[in-house]
Amino acid sequence: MLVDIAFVALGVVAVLSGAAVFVVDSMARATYALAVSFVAVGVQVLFLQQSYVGVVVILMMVMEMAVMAVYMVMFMGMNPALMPMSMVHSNRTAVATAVLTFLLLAAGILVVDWPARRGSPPPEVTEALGEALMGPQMLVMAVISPVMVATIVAGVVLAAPRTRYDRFGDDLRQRPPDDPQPGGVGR
Amino acid sequence: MDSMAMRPALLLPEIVLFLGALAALLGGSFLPRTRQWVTRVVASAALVLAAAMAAVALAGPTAVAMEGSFTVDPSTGVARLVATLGALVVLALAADEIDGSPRESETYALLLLSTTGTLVLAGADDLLVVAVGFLLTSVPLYGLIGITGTAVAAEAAMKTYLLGALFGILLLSGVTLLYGVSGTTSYAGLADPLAAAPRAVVAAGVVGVLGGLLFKAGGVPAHFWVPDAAQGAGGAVAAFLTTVPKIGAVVAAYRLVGALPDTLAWPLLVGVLAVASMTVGNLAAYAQTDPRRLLGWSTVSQVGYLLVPVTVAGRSDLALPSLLLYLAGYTVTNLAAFAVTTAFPRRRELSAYRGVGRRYPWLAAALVVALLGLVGTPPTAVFVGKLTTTAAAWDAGYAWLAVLVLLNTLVSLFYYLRWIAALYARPTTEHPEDGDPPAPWSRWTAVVTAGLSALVGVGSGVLWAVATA
Amino acid sequence: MSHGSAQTALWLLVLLPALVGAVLVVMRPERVAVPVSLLTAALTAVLALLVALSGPQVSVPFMVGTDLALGVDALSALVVPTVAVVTLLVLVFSAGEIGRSRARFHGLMLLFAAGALLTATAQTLPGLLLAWEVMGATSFALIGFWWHEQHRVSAGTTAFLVTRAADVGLYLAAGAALAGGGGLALADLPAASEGWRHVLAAGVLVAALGKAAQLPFSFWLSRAMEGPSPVSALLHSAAMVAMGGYLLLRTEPLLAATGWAGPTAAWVGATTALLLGAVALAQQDLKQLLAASTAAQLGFVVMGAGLGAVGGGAAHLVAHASTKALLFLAAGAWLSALGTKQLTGLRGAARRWPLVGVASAVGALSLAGVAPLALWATKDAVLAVALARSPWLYAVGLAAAALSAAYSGRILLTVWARVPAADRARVVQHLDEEQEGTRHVGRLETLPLLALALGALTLGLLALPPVGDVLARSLGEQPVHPGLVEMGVSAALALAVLALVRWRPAPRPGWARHWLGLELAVRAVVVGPTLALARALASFDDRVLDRAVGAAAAGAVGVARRAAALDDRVLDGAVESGSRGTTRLARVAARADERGVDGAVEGLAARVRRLGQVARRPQSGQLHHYYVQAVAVLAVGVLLLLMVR
Amino acid sequence: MLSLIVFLPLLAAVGLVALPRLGDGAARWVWVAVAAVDLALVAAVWLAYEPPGPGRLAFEERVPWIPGVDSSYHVGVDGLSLPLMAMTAVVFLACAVFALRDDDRPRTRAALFLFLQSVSLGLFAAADLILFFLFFDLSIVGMYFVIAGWGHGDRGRSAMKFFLYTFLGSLALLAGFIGLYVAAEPHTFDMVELARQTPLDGSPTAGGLVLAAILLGLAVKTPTVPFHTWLPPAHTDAPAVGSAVLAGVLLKMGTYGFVRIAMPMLPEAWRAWAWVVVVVGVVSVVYGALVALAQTDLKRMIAYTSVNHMGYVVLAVGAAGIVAEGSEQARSVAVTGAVTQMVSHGIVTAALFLMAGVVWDRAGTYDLGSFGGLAGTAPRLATLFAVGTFASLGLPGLSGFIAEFQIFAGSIAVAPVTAVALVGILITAALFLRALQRLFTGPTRGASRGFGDLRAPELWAVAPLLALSLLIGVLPRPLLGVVEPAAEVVVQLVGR
Amino acid sequence: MTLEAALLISAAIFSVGLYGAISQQVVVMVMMGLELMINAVILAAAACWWFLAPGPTGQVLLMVVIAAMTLEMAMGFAVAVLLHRARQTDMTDMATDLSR
Repeated sequence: MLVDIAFVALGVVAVLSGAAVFVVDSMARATYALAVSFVAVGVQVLFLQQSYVGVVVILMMVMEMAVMAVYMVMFMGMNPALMPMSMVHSNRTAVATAVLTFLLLAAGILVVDWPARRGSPPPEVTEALGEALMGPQMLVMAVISPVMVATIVAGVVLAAPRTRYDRFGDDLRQRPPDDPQPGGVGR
Repeated sequence: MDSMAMRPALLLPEIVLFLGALAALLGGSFLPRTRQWVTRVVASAALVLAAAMAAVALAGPTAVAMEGSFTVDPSTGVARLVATLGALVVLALAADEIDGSPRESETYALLLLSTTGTLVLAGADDLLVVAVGFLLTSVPLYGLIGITGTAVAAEAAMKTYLLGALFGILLLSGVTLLYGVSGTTSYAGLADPLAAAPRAVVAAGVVGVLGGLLFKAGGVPAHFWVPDAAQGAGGAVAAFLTTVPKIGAVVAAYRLVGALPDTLAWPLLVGVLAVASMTVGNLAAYAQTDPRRLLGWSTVSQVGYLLVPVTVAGRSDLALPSLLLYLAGYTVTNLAAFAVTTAFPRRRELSAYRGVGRRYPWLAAALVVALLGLVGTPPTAVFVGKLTTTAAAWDAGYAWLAVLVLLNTLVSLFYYLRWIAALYARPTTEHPEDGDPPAPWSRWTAVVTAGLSALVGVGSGVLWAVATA
Repeated sequence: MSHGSAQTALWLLVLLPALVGAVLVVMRPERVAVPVSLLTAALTAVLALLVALSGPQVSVPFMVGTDLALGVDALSALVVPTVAVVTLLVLVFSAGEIGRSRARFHGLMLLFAAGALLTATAQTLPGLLLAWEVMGATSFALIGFWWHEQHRVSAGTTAFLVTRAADVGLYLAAGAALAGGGGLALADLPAASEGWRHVLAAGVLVAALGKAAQLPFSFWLSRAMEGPSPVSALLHSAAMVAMGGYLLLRTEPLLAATGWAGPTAAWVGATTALLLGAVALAQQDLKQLLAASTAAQLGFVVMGAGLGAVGGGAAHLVAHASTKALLFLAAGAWLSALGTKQLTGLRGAARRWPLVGVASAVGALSLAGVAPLALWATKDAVLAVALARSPWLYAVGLAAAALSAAYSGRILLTVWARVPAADRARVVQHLDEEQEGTRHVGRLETLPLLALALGALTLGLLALPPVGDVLARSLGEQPVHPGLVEMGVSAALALAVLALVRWRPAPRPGWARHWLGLELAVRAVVVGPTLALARALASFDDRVLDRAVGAAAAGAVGVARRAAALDDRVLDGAVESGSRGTTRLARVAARADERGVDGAVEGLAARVRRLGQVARRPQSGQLHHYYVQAVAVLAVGVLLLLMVR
Repeated sequence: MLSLIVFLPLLAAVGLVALPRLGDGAARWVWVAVAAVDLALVAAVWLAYEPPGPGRLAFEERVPWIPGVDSSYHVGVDGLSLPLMAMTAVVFLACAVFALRDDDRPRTRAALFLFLQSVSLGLFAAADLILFFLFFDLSIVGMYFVIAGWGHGDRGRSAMKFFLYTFLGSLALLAGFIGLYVAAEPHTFDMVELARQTPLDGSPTAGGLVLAAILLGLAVKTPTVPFHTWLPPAHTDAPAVGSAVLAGVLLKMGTYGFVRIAMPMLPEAWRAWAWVVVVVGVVSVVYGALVALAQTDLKRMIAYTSVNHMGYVVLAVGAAGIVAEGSEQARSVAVTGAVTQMVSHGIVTAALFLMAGVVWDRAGTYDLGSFGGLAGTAPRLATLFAVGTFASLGLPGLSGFIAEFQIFAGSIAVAPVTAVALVGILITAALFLRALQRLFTGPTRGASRGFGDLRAPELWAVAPLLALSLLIGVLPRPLLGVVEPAAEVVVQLVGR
Repeated sequence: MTLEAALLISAAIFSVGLYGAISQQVVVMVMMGLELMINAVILAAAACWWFLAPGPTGQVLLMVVIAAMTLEMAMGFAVAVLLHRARQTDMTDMATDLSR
């Protein structure tokens, strides 16, 4: 019972903090609200016996939100992150869409005759995950790795304005590199 | 045959491509800017090798790898061949456009990674593999689109990314729902539990997954990024993103609907989306003045045609071979059209093509073949594809779909003809770039691919035999 | 003469003039044209006599399962030499008369003669129709021979179109013959099944009446007088017009087999003879007079065919050919010499060139029906049968005969008149009004006249007992001898009318002066409305039909707008009331309709462009619009899957 | 043999394109030579031809193409296709000769026309629906470039209209083909097999719909009222040789489809809808003639007479579907007439359009009112034009008569009401005579002054065509002997 | 703790995220909306695993979802930076050169 109450309470927290993301008046606060929402869900996942995944979610989101906050301040030069602001369009449509979506989903969730549970959770959840990753689902994880490579490459390509040829010259022989601000190890 | 074995050797083409991407990436970082063509050679070699392996695998029997999550059958084989060869053609186009650009090797790496994703999608026999395949195809695309760093490229990348993210989430939601009610993600075990599961959940899940695949394919309602990306990205990249990822997505969609139970009217849904795609694409293409944007819209409509055999999957023997044939024909034809635009990178208005017919008859002829091919004029490959897909639709009792395909073909004629008409119109003096000679690699690529598109049509019997093997 | 050579002769009879004519027309060898043409015509005449004597049959496979069969039987044995000889004589005359474009003229004349000869010998319907229309086409070319003058060409056009309108009957007949099962050979036509036989007869009748310038088609003959005189002499007396009568004679069994076609033909013939006689009487222009007279005389032939008096009809045909060719040639001779064909201007012309005058007098007397000249006997042969059949018909025929005596008398009196000094100025005033007169009639022109006069003098024998009986028997009918009383009555009537005319000039009925107003009527009733209809349809074609496609597209635009309206609603999140939507749809449809009417078929492209604008509206460039649309479409997709099982 | 005939021009075209060194003059002569050789080959086939009998083709060749849908490269001839192939070869040779003096990009044009020749011959030889469609569509493409590239006036627009309109037709046709394919068991696109199976017999609705699609496609190409509106602008703005090919050869593709596809493969539906076809035919005949009568533009006028002439064909094939006891002979006569009309119209109209091209070349206008007395300045043109018009209006002794006589005799015998269409021959006569009169007679005036008569290439292009028409008109047996057995087979197939 | 409760919460989070994705102008804020949606998917996946099919595949699914979230966000930042650099804007509305 207590577990139920806690679970629902966490859910309410997750929803409300999620909503807060778009209500609070600065980006930094929005970031934190999002983090709260994630943490709440992460705890819920823990409730659902997925300790490993739950922890991963929590840790990852805290880190990510920290990055995001820094990013807000650093890259968005005008520094809107700390200033109250509202940048919203088509608010009515958005509200309508969201509400409709929710009603549709909720109706479905409540009306559907959910099937009974198939099987029972393995005794060692995390171990089972590991075995699945090394077994039937190996391909999935194997593909995730090129995706990560791709993300790194693509992210750098998009984000970095300067290439190695800007730094080291067309033949990569220019030393020291031509950087706008000197830095790095040993400088 | 032991279906529960790993057999990673069956995934050799994908592995080769991934390794090729890494090699290109690493090699590029040690090469002077003007000698990055070496990485192009490396990438080409990887593609050729992968194609060869795919061909070998195609000759072999159908097999499943990675404990049933990946199938190597004729569909995979044809998709692998077409995708790798298509990517090879894109590399040829890139030889003009980005030769010596600072991001050249990264571009090749991303191209190869995305191609790998397409192959994964094409062979995926498991919802989770579809999900990761989706990611692997999409993520490099965002990078490729924005790689030139221009304002329009940035905008196109932003839109593609945001749409991709949304549809990725929908895809994952769909997978979650389907997994929830069936307890598995493997196609092999999906049909029976789904037939017994609550229809609403299955419907929502299928729509989610299908939505994701439609994003990759560029069909309605996830088509918004296609014309933007085609216009905003570089020529070679535009050629790539309107062609290669589709191959995997459409084949994946075909596999997906094959695993669905008959309790759901999914053929109707796919059919309606197909019609929506072809109609919206054709109508919207009508008034375009930028050739690449026009081609972008045209691919939206082509996806509509490609979805026709998906609609009738399992209901007509013609469905699968016609799909593969259409894919092959479409790929080569669309690449030919894009090759012409990369041959004239500065002609970004249809009117700028005035007089090309007289000055560069071969290139103009290639474009004519490509455009008429896209219309579906015999004997080009797309015609055979369109014919057989239409026949398949009719054969399966979807005569209305066949009729709509033909009607849409008529509408499409308008805008393709506008371009052709411009080619042979008298040149005007207002376009100073008229003096630009066409880029050599693109030029020959255009001619070769256009010829190939006719050849594939004429030799479609052979391809058909392969596809039905 | 062997069988084979007779057959060759029959082929040559048609092919020789045709080939030579074609060569002359195409190659235009002006220098040798006349000798070649005369030689050909002479050879043709010889061949005609040969085949008339030997009566060969030939055929080659043609079409519709029938042959192109040629044959000479008694009837054609009579007609073929007539045509060939008259052709020769007319060409001889033309050698003197026609000075320019001789090759073309002689070539066309020979082509025409070939057509006429083929008509006369044709044994099957396709072959007949072939020859029939070739005659029509060459007549167009010959009437409009002097093409520098538009009115002559349009006269040719009129002649061709009117006769072709009647020819439609032969096409109809061909269909009927095919359906009737009797076959397309002329001899087999009566064997057609009951219903089709009537159609067949009607078709043949119409075609023949058209060619023979019977009512109501007569007016084309008036216009045809724009052509050169030798053309009139051949086409409008001996050959083409006569072929109309000939066709009816040839298909007499068919007419008889229907029960109604024969009497109809007889009455049409009689009426034409009467009314066109009156028309002839009213003419002031010699050629017009002769033309009307031709139609009237052919009326007797048609009457004969309708009554089953083939022998009499054929004899009248031949005799009339000779007589009328003579008169036309005389008129032509005077026209080229004096430059006029008005009777007033021709007063006393016969006295100036007595040889021509005498010959023409013989012709006119024959035409008047004076005994014992040709037309007297032949006409009576027809009238005798008429009397046996119906006194009314006989009465009409007799009245017509009286009219022919009256107009012949006018000709005679005019050309032989002594012109008083007081009137001389009025006569001279007419000279050279038509063309520059040569004041000369050469020997080439005179000789044919004399030959033809001989015919006009003697051909009556064909209808009189010894020869006439042979002819009748060879045609397979019982010889009918007009009673002496009747012959006497008709001869007396002719003389009386002549005397009357001498004593008191014949009246010139005003109502008949313009050929009964037939041409005007046709122009008003047929030509005008057709042209108006054609113009109306042409503008319909340009303005409406061409744009209908666009209108269809407009409908699609309406649908698309409706779809777009739905789209807007999704975007705005507002729900419009159903009634508003309906009125909006109606408005859209109305607008589309307007566009459909004023657009062009090319507007299809414009409309698709408009549709394209609709289709591109969702592509707003605003990402959040995309999101809403995508989610909405997918939600609809889910609902679709749920709704449809 | 047939493949050689079909692809020889295409090979030559590729050669012309691939060898830009070849001068313009050489290109022209290559065109003439290839067209002549092709004609000789067709003549050889004609000489060796024996009627193959029902359900068969002569000179058959068959290679699998797309075995999956049972479509093959299947060619063959019979009495319906052989005359049309011969006519096609003749018309293209005439065009080649005609263009000898024309120096507007001759190399490309020669290649384009050789391509068109291949396509046209291929269409008539095709015995597979997809192959047929392939050539059908390519003919549109080729003609589009001819009009857009070498036309005059508002050519771009006319060409576009032509393309769109006829492409619509071709798509309808394709829909019909697919319908036939799907209905056949086993599925096939083979014409011979489909004619044997008649897959849609017994399902009137489906049969009717498929027939409607096929008829729509063919009606647009033919064209019949009310689908003809692309024709006048296309002709008016096309070059002379283009018009000649368009009217002479391409229009026949539509009418040929009636006898080759619609009638044998859908006999039941054809019989059911024969009256509709007859009505369309009659309306086309009368309407086409009347609208032509009102034209003041020479080329538009000839174009509309094509509507009229094709109307006769439609009328005849429609009548052939009205099956009654004992009407086989009449229906076969009608079909024979229809095929003869296709050949005759091809030859004659090509000649007329070539001469219209001469008029444009000299005077730069087609307006009948601008001329007068041309017979004085251009006697050769006058003679040949007169012969052409007479041939066109169906004067006996020329090919048009043979065709029209049979069409009328057969149709009237089957359906007497078709006699209404006889008005057509009258109006055609009127309009052609009016045109002759306005162009050639009267005093020489306006654009007729200084008008140069036919030059040798023009003469040698036009005169043989008309001579051929004359030959058919006088000696129709060689042609009819080939057509008649095939027509009987068609009638028999429709009657089953 | 029932499936329905968990899914309802998930649906609520999803809807909030959707609202954000649609209504926000700034790219990063749109991304936050998307993250919330992924958050909802995580919860749904966990719930489905626990209540419906507690097999190992479900956990892998969760892993994939988390990985996807991370990767997508990384790309998102890169795209935002690019947009900012190329167009001096971080708002989706201000990048509408490509339309129609």
